Amino acid sequence: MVEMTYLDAIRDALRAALRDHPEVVLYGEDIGRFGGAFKVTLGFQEEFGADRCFDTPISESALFGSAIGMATQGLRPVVELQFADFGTNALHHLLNNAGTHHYRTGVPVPMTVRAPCGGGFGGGPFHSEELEAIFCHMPGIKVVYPAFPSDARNLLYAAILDPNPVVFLENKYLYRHVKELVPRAIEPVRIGAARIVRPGQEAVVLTYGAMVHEAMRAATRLAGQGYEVMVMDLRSLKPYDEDAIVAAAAATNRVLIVHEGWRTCGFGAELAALVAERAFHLLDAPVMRVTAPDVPVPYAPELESAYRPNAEKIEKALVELIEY
Amino acid sequence: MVEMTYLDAIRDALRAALRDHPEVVLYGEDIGRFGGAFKVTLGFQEEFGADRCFDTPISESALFGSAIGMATQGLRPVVELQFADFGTNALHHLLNNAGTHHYRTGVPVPMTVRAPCGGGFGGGPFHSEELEAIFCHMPGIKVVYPAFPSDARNLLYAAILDPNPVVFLENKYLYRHVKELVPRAIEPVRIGAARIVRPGQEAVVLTYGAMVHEAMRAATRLAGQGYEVMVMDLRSLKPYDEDAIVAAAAATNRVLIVHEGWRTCGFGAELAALVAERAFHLLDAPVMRVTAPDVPVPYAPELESAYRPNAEKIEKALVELIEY
Amino acid sequence: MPRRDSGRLDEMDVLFPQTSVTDVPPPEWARLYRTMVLSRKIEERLIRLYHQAKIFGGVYTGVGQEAIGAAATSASQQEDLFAPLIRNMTIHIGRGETTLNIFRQWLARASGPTRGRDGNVHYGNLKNGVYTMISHLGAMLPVIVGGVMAKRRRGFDTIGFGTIGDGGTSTGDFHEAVNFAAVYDVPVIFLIENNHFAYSTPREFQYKCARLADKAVGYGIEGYGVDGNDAVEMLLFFRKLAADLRARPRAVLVECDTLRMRGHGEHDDSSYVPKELLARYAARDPIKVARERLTNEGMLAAAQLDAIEAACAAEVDAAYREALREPPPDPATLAQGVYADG
Amino acid sequence: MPRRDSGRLDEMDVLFPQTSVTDVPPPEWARLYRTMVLSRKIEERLIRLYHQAKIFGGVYTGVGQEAIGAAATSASQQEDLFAPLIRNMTIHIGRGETTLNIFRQWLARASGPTRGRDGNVHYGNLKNGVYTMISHLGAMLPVIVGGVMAKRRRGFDTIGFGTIGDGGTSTGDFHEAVNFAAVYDVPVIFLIENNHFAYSTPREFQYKCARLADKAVGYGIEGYGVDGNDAVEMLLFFRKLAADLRARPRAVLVECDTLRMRGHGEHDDSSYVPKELLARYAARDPIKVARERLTNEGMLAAAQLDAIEAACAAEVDAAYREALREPPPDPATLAQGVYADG
Ligand SMILES: Cc1ncc(C[n+]2csc(CCOP(=O)(O)OP(=O)(O)O)c2C)c(N)n1
Ligand SMILES: Cc1ncc(C[n+]2csc(CCOP(=O)(O)OP(=O)(O)O)c2C)c(N)n1
Ligand SMILES: [Mg+2]
Ligand SMILES: [Mg+2]
Repeated sequence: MVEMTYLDAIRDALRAALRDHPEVVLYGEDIGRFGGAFKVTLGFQEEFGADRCFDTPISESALFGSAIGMATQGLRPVVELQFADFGTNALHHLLNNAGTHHYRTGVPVPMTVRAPCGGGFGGGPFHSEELEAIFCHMPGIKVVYPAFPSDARNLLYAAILDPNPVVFLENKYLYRHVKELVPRAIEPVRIGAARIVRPGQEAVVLTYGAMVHEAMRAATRLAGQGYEVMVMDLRSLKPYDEDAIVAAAAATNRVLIVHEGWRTCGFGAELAALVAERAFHLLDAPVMRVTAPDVPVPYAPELESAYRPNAEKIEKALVELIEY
Repeated sequence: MVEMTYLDAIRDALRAALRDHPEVVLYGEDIGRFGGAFKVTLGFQEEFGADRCFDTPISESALFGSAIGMATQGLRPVVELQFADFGTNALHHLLNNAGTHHYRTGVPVPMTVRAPCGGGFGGGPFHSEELEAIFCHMPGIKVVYPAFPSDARNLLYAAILDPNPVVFLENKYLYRHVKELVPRAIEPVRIGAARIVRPGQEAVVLTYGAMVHEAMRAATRLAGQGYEVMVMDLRSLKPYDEDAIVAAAAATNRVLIVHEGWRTCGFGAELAALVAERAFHLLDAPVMRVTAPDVPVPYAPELESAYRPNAEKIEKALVELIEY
Repeated sequence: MPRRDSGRLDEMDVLFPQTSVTDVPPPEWARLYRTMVLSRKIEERLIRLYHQAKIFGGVYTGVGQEAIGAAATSASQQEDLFAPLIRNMTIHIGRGETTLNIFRQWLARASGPTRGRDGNVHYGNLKNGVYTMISHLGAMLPVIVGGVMAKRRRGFDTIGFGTIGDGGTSTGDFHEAVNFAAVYDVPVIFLIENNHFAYSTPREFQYKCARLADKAVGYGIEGYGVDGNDAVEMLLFFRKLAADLRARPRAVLVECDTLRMRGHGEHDDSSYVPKELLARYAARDPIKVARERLTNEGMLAAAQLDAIEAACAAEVDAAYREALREPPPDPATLAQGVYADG
Repeated sequence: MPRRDSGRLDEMDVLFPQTSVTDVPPPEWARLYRTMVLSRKIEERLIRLYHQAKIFGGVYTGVGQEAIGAAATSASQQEDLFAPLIRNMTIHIGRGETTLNIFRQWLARASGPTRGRDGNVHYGNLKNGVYTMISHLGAMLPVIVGGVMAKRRRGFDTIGFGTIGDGGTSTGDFHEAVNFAAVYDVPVIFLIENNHFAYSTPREFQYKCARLADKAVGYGIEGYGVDGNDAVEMLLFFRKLAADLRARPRAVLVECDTLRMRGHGEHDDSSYVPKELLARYAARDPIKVARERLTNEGMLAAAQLDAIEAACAAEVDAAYREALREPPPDPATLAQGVYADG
């Protein structure tokens, strides 16, 4: 076992993919000699050569488009967005081309987009966005969003080997805030499986990304008050683990959904809709959501902490839900 | 009263806005002398001059970006996307700039984006998309989607006069398929109000756009079988009419959500989440959704009719819901 | 706005030695001619089908622009890549797509290249090195850049041809793709088919430079202007250019002067196109120009060209009828293949 | 990759008559100098605050690039518009933003231009004709094009200045905006601040043309190259250019050669920037260059410049202290103002 941060884990998965699979190439803005804005790819250009890890002009459309071109010609490109926010410059490539290519032509598009997202560090409105709901709306795209180093490593490796376009969401706040002991070898995982990261029967929190840790904190506090709350880390958002969610609803009869992104048409709405449709008869209380409000991510720490869901807000909602 | 198609109504609202408000300008690809791909602006360049209705290069980013620039300098630009699908080339402008500008600077951005959307005419994957869920996820943006000529006219006029960026979704299938007698004068309307277009107490269909007409057809058939189903046309998607929806759920205890767009993270998920949260105790059956599947919009008529929700599919779901 | 006529740039003659039609053997000229004629005949049939309401949706053709794709594909090699757009029937034909498959596509048959999932012009065949376009103009250009990078990394001596209209040059994707290819010396020929109009929009509302080939300077690459209605001249040019790019990989821009001879699609009467302009280009119809040159310059006899035309006509009739008899897609397959693994 | 040095284009001298420093009265030179010095001192303070961990998030400065915005704003008129980016403190100062407001912004005070909602470089003031940037590079360029179109339609004799980095020229938005302005003759000066790097990426991985001003040809507009470290020369140039654009509205590209003298942000030690390069530009520090020219050419005495510097230093100290005392935004206001009507 080795101890790794979330960021180490991402780096480790990339390095393993580069080592194991000659068809893997990495590119993006400043990821070459500089190692990327977050230093995830530091040293790769030296280790693997400039044709497998290289810098690009500031051209998100060219990044996505060329990755589609490569992925359909035998490579497995992994492109890094400097921030997920800049992906909005070129969503037409993901929605219309990457996501439809196999359906239209029968030719798969094994590309991975790494999208650092989330706030909590003073990034302001254009460096903190959570865009999973937009990616998840696109047919033909898979979306994963790990919360732990082990999952980050396994899921990124799986994403790279997946025959489909995968958006790999990585939470910037977690980069250096979570550590975990992980086995030396990367484990093959199935994209699409949720995980119960804390058992409990009073209620379940369905969540992912940085909010898994906030939910865990809330659950720990509530345990002190005698409430045992289940926390489910979805890990994969598209496909998401419908059966595990329904089973959790059945086991707890109370569902709280938590995410860091905006409320209206957020991914939590999809989860609530699933529960309302498939677990309706299992519920003892309304499905509740703790999310960011429909507000641009504010910069000032006072505003951002009011904006961002956290353990306190989750705890409050859980109490309300349990006592409904 | 005059009879108008949906397309006539849009044209009428634009003409009225141009007449009444010198600060209104229209631009987009081919909308000048040619009158636009759907001939909505036919004759406007002659009537109002080439500085108020003009063609642009094929540059969706420049379209959106320049509209933000104009709207913050005293004009009310109305830009036409040739097809909503092409808006995905430049979503960063809507999400990041138009939608955040008032919040960040206090300066409003009164711009309108006209986005022809929807399928049913052999447009294939890139000329049939329904992207309301993506637009509705953006803080600071309003989204309207009329189903009838009267609403199209009133809401477009209201959108143009709104101090916020408004995405006006217009359904291409409805352009020439619906007609209505409307009063000569445009009525001021509040963006955000739903409308019950058919009363009923067995269940309510929450819908909008072309699907309102399919839901009406389904409701008419079911009336023949003795079921009276309410049909609610949301008209505005952001903001949407929470109270009317909850009231409808209270009145019928059964909710079916119908839309033409994709299921996962579609706008219907948001509606289901709202109902699951605010109307939980009012329901006698699960909240159900009839939507397009998570599949690129297919071209062949056989596939497209399997893809697109219609009266039959709605009727079937309603029966299931009512008999739950 | 006055606009200098596009013409061949001086550098072209400097870069490449003069070649003559005799450098290319007659069978290749026959293939070039066939590509154009077959495409024209297919599209004429499609136009008829449209007006008979036998096609779901619109019909978009490359009538009058056949020379460009015909010349480019004739100059290409097996492992090269193409990213065609809506006016590029000759790219599909020139890269070996069958007439039958083309009618299957337009008639949305289950057997067609997109199995009815996509329509009309949106098809390709990566086995022939031809990408399937999406509608978003410009978006296929970074795709072909990436495709060429990948194939070259895998050891092929691939070059790419990406087409774009005068209108499409206004898109951000055009810019990002050309710049990206320029920086990494990716051998892609960006083929600008300047047919004077983007839908209804005349080119003075699309760009202000004298010639679109002038954009090359700003990317630090070479830009050439060619007569897009002269397939013979273009074939000679593309052969030299392609050989040169294989020897010294790099991106280049080529602007082909031509005119769209029909509406944007068949729904469009294109009354906004001046009659004199149409007449001028009609007189230089690419099939006519090729026919004249090939016979006058002694490459092929008129009878040989007539035989090609007759064969093409028969092929179109047969293929169309066969496609008509084939079944449409089964609605039960609607959700199949959205993902590669499910 | 060898690259020709940027230099002023020949056409510039043809287009505009020679001017000399004496055409501009001393108070304007003093203002130009103050803009640069005040900006530098504000940014030096911000850098210190960053390293004292008193700033939430990053610090990005325009140290070494002050001449560009100072000259451009000095040449501008009341109704002109600016779209600054992260290196453009001198645009804010030059257009009248107060030092107090700038510290309010950086310290995220409720009283600041974005009321704590946006951070660091993301502020502006439309009352001064200055847009508030979003981070997405290139995206402010179509915005300023639209802004200028609107103001001109409303009867103002507005011209616009939109800045963009060498890296930003690779974005689709840059292309679409310049082309759009070119087609409609919108008088916007696209100011390319070529500071050799985009974050860590040297310019040979960003573009391949000899000079970025060469891109102008492809848009059918004029392109100029200027010494971006010589505020005096640039002020003379921009005055002439601005007057010319008012007389004959049109888009132009101006490439300013300069160097980023610090990291991309203060978190970045920029060890990838060659020392010799830094030394070469340090020797031509824009404040130093202006000081030398203004004193040598008899416009302002050294004592006058010293007095400006002392005043700026005092202003920074006072403003910083005042901003520090002001309250942060009230979390209860979080959701206020997302919409203009609610
Ligand atoms: C990004 C984008 N915006 C708008 C359209 C709609 N559209 C389809 S074809 C066309 C005109 C294309 O003109 P041009 O590039 O000159 O090609 P041509 O049709 O003349 O061959 C337009 C505006 C599109 N396909 N893509
Ligand atoms: C569209 C987009 N992609 C990526 C980024 C991340 N980013 C911020 S600054 C920067 C480098 C900018 O370089 P340049 O344009 O030369 O400006 P400079 O910082 O040198 O002034 C990058 C890549 C961004 N802001 N916008
Ligand atoms: Mg054209
Ligand atoms: Mg730079």
